[in-house]
Amino acid sequence: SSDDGDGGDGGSGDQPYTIGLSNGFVGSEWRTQMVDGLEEAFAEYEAEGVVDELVVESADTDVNGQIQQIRNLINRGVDAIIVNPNSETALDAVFREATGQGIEVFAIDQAVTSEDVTNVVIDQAEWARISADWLAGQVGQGGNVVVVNGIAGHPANEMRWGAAEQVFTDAGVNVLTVADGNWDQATGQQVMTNLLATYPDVDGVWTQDGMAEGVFRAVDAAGRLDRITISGEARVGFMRLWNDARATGFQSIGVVNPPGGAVSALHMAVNVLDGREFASGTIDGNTVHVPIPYTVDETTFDQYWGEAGSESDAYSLDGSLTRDEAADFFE
Amino acid sequence: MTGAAAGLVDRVRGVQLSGLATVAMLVVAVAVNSALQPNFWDSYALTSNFATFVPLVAIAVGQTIVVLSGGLDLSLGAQVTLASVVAVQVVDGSLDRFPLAVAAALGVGLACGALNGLVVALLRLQPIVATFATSFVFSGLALVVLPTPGGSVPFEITTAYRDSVLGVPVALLLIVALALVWLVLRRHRVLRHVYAVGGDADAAYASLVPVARTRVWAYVLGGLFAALSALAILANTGSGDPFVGNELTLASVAAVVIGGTALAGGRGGAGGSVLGAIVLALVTNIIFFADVPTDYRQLVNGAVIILALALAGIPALQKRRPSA
Amino acid sequence: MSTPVVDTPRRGLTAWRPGPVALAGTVAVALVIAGEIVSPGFAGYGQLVNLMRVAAFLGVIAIGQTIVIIAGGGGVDLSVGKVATFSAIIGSRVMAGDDANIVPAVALALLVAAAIGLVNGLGVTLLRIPPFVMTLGMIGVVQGLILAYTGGQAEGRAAPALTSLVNGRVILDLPGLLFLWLLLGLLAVWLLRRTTFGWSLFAVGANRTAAELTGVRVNRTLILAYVLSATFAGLAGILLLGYTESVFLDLADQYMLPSVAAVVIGGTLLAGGIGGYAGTAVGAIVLTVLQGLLTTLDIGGAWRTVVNGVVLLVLLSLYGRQRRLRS
Amino acid sequence: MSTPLLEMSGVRKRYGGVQALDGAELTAVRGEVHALLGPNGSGKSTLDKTLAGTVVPDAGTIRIDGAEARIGGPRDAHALGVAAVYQQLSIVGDLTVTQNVVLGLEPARRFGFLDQRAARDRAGAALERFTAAFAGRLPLDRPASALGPGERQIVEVAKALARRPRILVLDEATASLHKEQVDVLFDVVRELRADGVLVLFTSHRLDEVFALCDRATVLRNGRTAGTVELAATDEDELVRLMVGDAPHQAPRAARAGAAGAGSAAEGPVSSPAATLEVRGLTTDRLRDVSFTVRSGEVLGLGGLQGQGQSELLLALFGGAHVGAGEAVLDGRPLPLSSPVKAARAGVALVPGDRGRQGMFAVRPIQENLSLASMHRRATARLALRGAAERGAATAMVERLRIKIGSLADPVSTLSGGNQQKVVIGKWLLDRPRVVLLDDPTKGVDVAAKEEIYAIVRGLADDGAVVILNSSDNRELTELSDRVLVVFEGTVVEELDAEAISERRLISSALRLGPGETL
Ligand SMILES: Nc1ncnc2c1ncn2[C@@H]1O[C@H](COP(=O)(O)OP(=O)(O)OP(=O)(O)O)[C@@H](O)[C@H]1O
Ligand SMILES: Nc1ncnc2c1ncn2[C@@H]1O[C@H](COP(=O)(O)OP(=O)(O)OP(=O)(O)O)[C@@H](O)[C@H]1O
Ligand SMILES: [Mg+2]
Ligand SMILES: [Mg+2]
Repeated sequence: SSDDGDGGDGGSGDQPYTIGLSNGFVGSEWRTQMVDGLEEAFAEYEAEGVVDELVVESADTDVNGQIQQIRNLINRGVDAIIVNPNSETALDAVFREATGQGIEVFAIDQAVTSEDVTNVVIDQAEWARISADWLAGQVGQGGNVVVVNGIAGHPANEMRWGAAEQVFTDAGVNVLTVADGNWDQATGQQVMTNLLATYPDVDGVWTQDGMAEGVFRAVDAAGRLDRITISGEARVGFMRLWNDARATGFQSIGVVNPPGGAVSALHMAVNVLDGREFASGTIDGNTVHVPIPYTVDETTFDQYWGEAGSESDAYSLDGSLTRDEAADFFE
Repeated sequence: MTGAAAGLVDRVRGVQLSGLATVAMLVVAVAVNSALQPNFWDSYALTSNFATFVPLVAIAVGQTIVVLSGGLDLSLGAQVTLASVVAVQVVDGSLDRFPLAVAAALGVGLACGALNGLVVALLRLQPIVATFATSFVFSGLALVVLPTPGGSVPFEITTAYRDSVLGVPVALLLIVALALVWLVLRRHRVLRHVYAVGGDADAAYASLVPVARTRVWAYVLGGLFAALSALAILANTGSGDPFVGNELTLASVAAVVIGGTALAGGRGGAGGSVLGAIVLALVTNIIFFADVPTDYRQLVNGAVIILALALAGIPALQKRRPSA
Repeated sequence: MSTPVVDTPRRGLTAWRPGPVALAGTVAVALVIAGEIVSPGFAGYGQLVNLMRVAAFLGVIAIGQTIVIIAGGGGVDLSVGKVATFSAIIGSRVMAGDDANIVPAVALALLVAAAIGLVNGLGVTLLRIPPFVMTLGMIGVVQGLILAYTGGQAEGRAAPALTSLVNGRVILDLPGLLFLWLLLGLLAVWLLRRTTFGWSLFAVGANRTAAELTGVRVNRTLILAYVLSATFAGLAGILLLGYTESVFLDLADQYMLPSVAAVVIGGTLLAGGIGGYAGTAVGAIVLTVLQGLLTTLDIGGAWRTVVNGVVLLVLLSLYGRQRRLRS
Repeated sequence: MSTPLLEMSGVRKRYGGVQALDGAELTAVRGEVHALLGPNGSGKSTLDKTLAGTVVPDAGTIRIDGAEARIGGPRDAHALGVAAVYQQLSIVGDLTVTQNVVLGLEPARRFGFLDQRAARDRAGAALERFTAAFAGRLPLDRPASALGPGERQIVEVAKALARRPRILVLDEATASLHKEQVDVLFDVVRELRADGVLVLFTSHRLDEVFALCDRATVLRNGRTAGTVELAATDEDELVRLMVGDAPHQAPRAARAGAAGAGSAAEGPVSSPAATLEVRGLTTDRLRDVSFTVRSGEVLGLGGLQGQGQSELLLALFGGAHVGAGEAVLDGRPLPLSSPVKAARAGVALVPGDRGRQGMFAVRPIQENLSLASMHRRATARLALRGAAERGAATAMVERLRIKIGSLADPVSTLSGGNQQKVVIGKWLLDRPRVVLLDDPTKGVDVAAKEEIYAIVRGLADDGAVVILNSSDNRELTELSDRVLVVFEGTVVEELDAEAISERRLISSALRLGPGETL
């Protein structure tokens, strides 16, 4: 491996590269899928001799712990770090330490503010807009929706909700209340149950990923599935419920939030380490928006359910850039 | 055996032996870590390691004082968060305002500590649950002050924090400074009263110790060290985040116990907690550099921490018999 | 002595105090009324049943927490949430959505939970690790076990029979879960108030040295307390699995500190030796109603958190207070 | 006489269902040693505490030097010149002796930083008089938890003295002291009296009261029964004041009957031929102790306090680490490894420190009584039947004449003597074959003492092996069939029935030669 500082721009391409992954939360299947997918893609590169080692730092920890993770990766002499950050801002200083040692850093899932880092993420606002648009269309102008969000103050939550709220305002949809379900299915279910009891005339629920299944069960338990529209998610557990309810005319939408973002980032990292530059227009500041792979809706449901239906409930429908697609981001 | 010798033996057995266990753990952790990590003693590795330790060390010192007084503060992490977001809003990237930010952070720590002191000492709520409740207040307020991550700490501060003076990391100096503050406090009447109240509140009360006031002081000191921890985090992270400190709480309790302080109060000291915090952080490093498979890392980490807790308790094992 | 006697000897074996239970009950009713005023419909029958159903999980987890806290000596079990999660994960994987597997699934899940409790108990008694940090460390270990067991992907599903047992309506439109809770609650009350284990437990909590010198098997009692705590947590995990039907890696983690709060609001002393389960059950209801109320208030997440903290403080000051030094 | 230094009047204090003080009065003057007497639970400690500020009375006035004193806490009391030696010591075990002596009034330099040297000097000065009690060397830097009970008691006294009080409260300050230490304390008290200090002295040992005090105020049921000049009073008169018109407990003849009748209702207590043989018992503090006791016999343990008597009882109950030796009960070895096993083998211990070792203060009387024997009555050793438990406890309450409100009340609401009866009673329900009693009447009033004597005698009459440690030589004389004198962890002398006398006990304890006297 090479730990001589050769900076982002002058990548000398002395393969094989060592790649580090820092993941500060393991209490979710999505993250597991992310790590597993990365390991698979890495194995291909490894077979080709492009990379030699993937150092995985993955544990439940806080910002301080993640700083320690990244410092450990730096001390391990990696060439690039792919990080799913626990904070949008609080890792900035340690990122500077990394780039100071000539390490390329890529943030996935959640963009960070540091300019030393290349964000390889989907556009969370866009992601939220798609389902909010759909829901607004379903309930129509003057319709009443309640919202089950993730964790207040969490950047992705704020970004998503900011975009969705705008959609609802523009469409003249009334947002009755916003509650937090901690991105947790059981909490989502309990919160929704409470909301249903106190808001008798709800037409729709907008929720984020991880909680749609709980929201569905709450609405179903209240026997109001026929009157309340739910914005769903592209996970097998929810899609199974969706599939069963389709017979009664239930409709929903699931926008893919791909764990495979890590794979896309790996492709980018190899390109950058090889010394290639991002093409103009593909990068906005320091953020590369990878496209949202696809959306599951009434028209595409059968196709995707056929592909993923045998996976476990926690499986998220996935997608990542191919190597060629990733290469198109570069000059 | 003469009285003097007996006194010495008592002191060694009572206080220092638990300290010895902690020191032994630290030595082992450092040895293992430097064996597994070839560049452990390099300048970057040293500075970065110590920079990582400071926040936990500071909060552990604060927790120690509260624990010594017979309490427990589960809101310290939330206090760190609140103090850090207030400070980052005040400093707003300008070095000139840094002293003001320090004052603001300390002010927040003081106020939070006073609130905890109020509910625990004057309202006499049970500390574990009372501070659990106040932690909601503090972390909620942190979100009000800084709804989404942002704000920046002057570049000079984050740089200085990572620097070293004559080869000694600044962060190490900060840890030494924290230990010195503790040593000074120990010679103060308030800390003596903290020990007395934690050891036996009834006896202390009957002996003219202002029990309630002492308890309030313990929480206030805890809050002040939480504020110091917040400043270290800001220097470490370079910006504000409304969730940054919450997870430190439970780790601080573990550090205190590994440091040989009795959770029942009245016995121990912050010196051990400083070492305990460092041991905790080193364990994470060791498991990383030992290449434990990812799926088993958390398991090994948990097991090692329990082992450390058990080792820290060995001196207590010696006075086992209940009736003696 | 010519002092007037307050109690008649007929009144029960243990010093059952109506104080905390009645007080917490009053608070629960007050919160429901407040909820109805703030958002009409909150006190509807269906909603009340829903709240009770949500309270049941906390209530069952808090059975073990009550036992451990009564045992005193700083007794507390922070690992209950994680153990419940693990138990649900095991249950779901072994059940795999098939009724035929319920018995082995539940048995295995509870066995593993009990084993974790046993380790907690041994750590607390033989190694003398303070319960707070022992069970805190155990969270990490159990999380590690979960990752090692699942490889980070929980799988399986609740068996339909479990789901209908938990969610199905029995009489008066009440879900089976509530009857299970009632049953477990009665079991807990009986265990604490009418068994040698219960009396030994109170004795150990009230004065450990005296208990030992009275021939109580102190360590065995303590170990059993932690085993029971983990087992009840495991049971709660299974119930939660029936409720959500599928599991995920942090299913029940958030019950850790609320379970302690429920116990304290119910009038059990954290110092040990005094308390009971009836209060805890009401405490669980109070906390759940409070959460429900806060959910329906549209005041934004940050302020909701603040209000939550303040109300908790008020609840605690109603009964969770320690004695004065000066009498 | 000018204004009295201290006037307390109409003092009332209620604890839950117990009226601890019910209009108590006390008047005392400068330069007097004033005894505060009364049976257990009569409110002496409570009255002391209202003066010292740790208890706030519900009603009543306290005048010091004629001015009404508002005592809201110990600090107020201190400001008025009151210092107290509490029955429940106010020593913090984790602090050193020095730190304890100066606690709350630490000498400090600027900004509250401690002056350690001044603290040591002050503590040294306060303890100097008692140097002999610490084997000649003051343990200024040892943690208080490492001290013995007597040593701790002395630290508590020194602490109060170091506060230079005008009024010194001594609440059973001699309970754990040796004779020599008591003498030193008395010398100090007499000096204080000469300096015009008022000393309030509480003790259940009437000989001490007569030796030291000028006047005595007697409390009964929280009320003042009277104040007397001791020079003009005798012991009977004092006892009459304390006990009131209640008939004085009948002597020896009635005893066996009292306990025996009760136990008959409980069924046979033990097999008649039990013999306990102890051989070469050695622990940290015992060396090679051997003796034999037969059933029906009361074996006394004499000697100075703290020579290992308590340790011996504890060791027989499996509560101490036994290095060598064994005990054989009826030919079968007695397990010495844990109290549980000992209890199963039929051994019972009434420990010396009631509060710490004997009872569950916050738990109901019912549970306190049931705990040791409940397994016998439980179904499958688990399920308890309420009626059976109540019945057993009620029987014991009646048999031992325990004064209670309700079985459901916490045992802490009882007076000391009744608490002690509960601690004894829990074992009687278990029908023990060997009963170990460690100072069972310490701090127990005269009437209760007689009742406990009867219980002890009754146990032996019913065939139990009884071993009794007592700090009260008169008690040993009255109860024991034989006495082993213990000195530094070994049995140095055995006194048989004819040889037992208070005088002989004292000289043996001090290991005086045959010709010497005190
Ligand atoms: N453990 C306690 N329980 C109940 N009240 C207490 C306790 N400790 C102190 N207090 C009360 O709390 C208040 C402050 O207590 P503190 O111990 O500081 O008493 P203080 O001696 O009055 O101190 P100061 O002289 O500084 O006012 C006082 O009103 C005191 O009576
Ligand atoms: N903290 C307390 N809570 C409840 N009851 C109490 C408390 N302290 C004392 N009492 C009760 O008040 C009464 C008087 O107790 P007090 O300790 O003053 O008696 P005393 O005369 O000192 O007895 P003794 O000679 O046994 O020490 C007793 O019935 C006792 O049980
Ligand atoms: Mg008394
Ligand atoms: Mg005051």
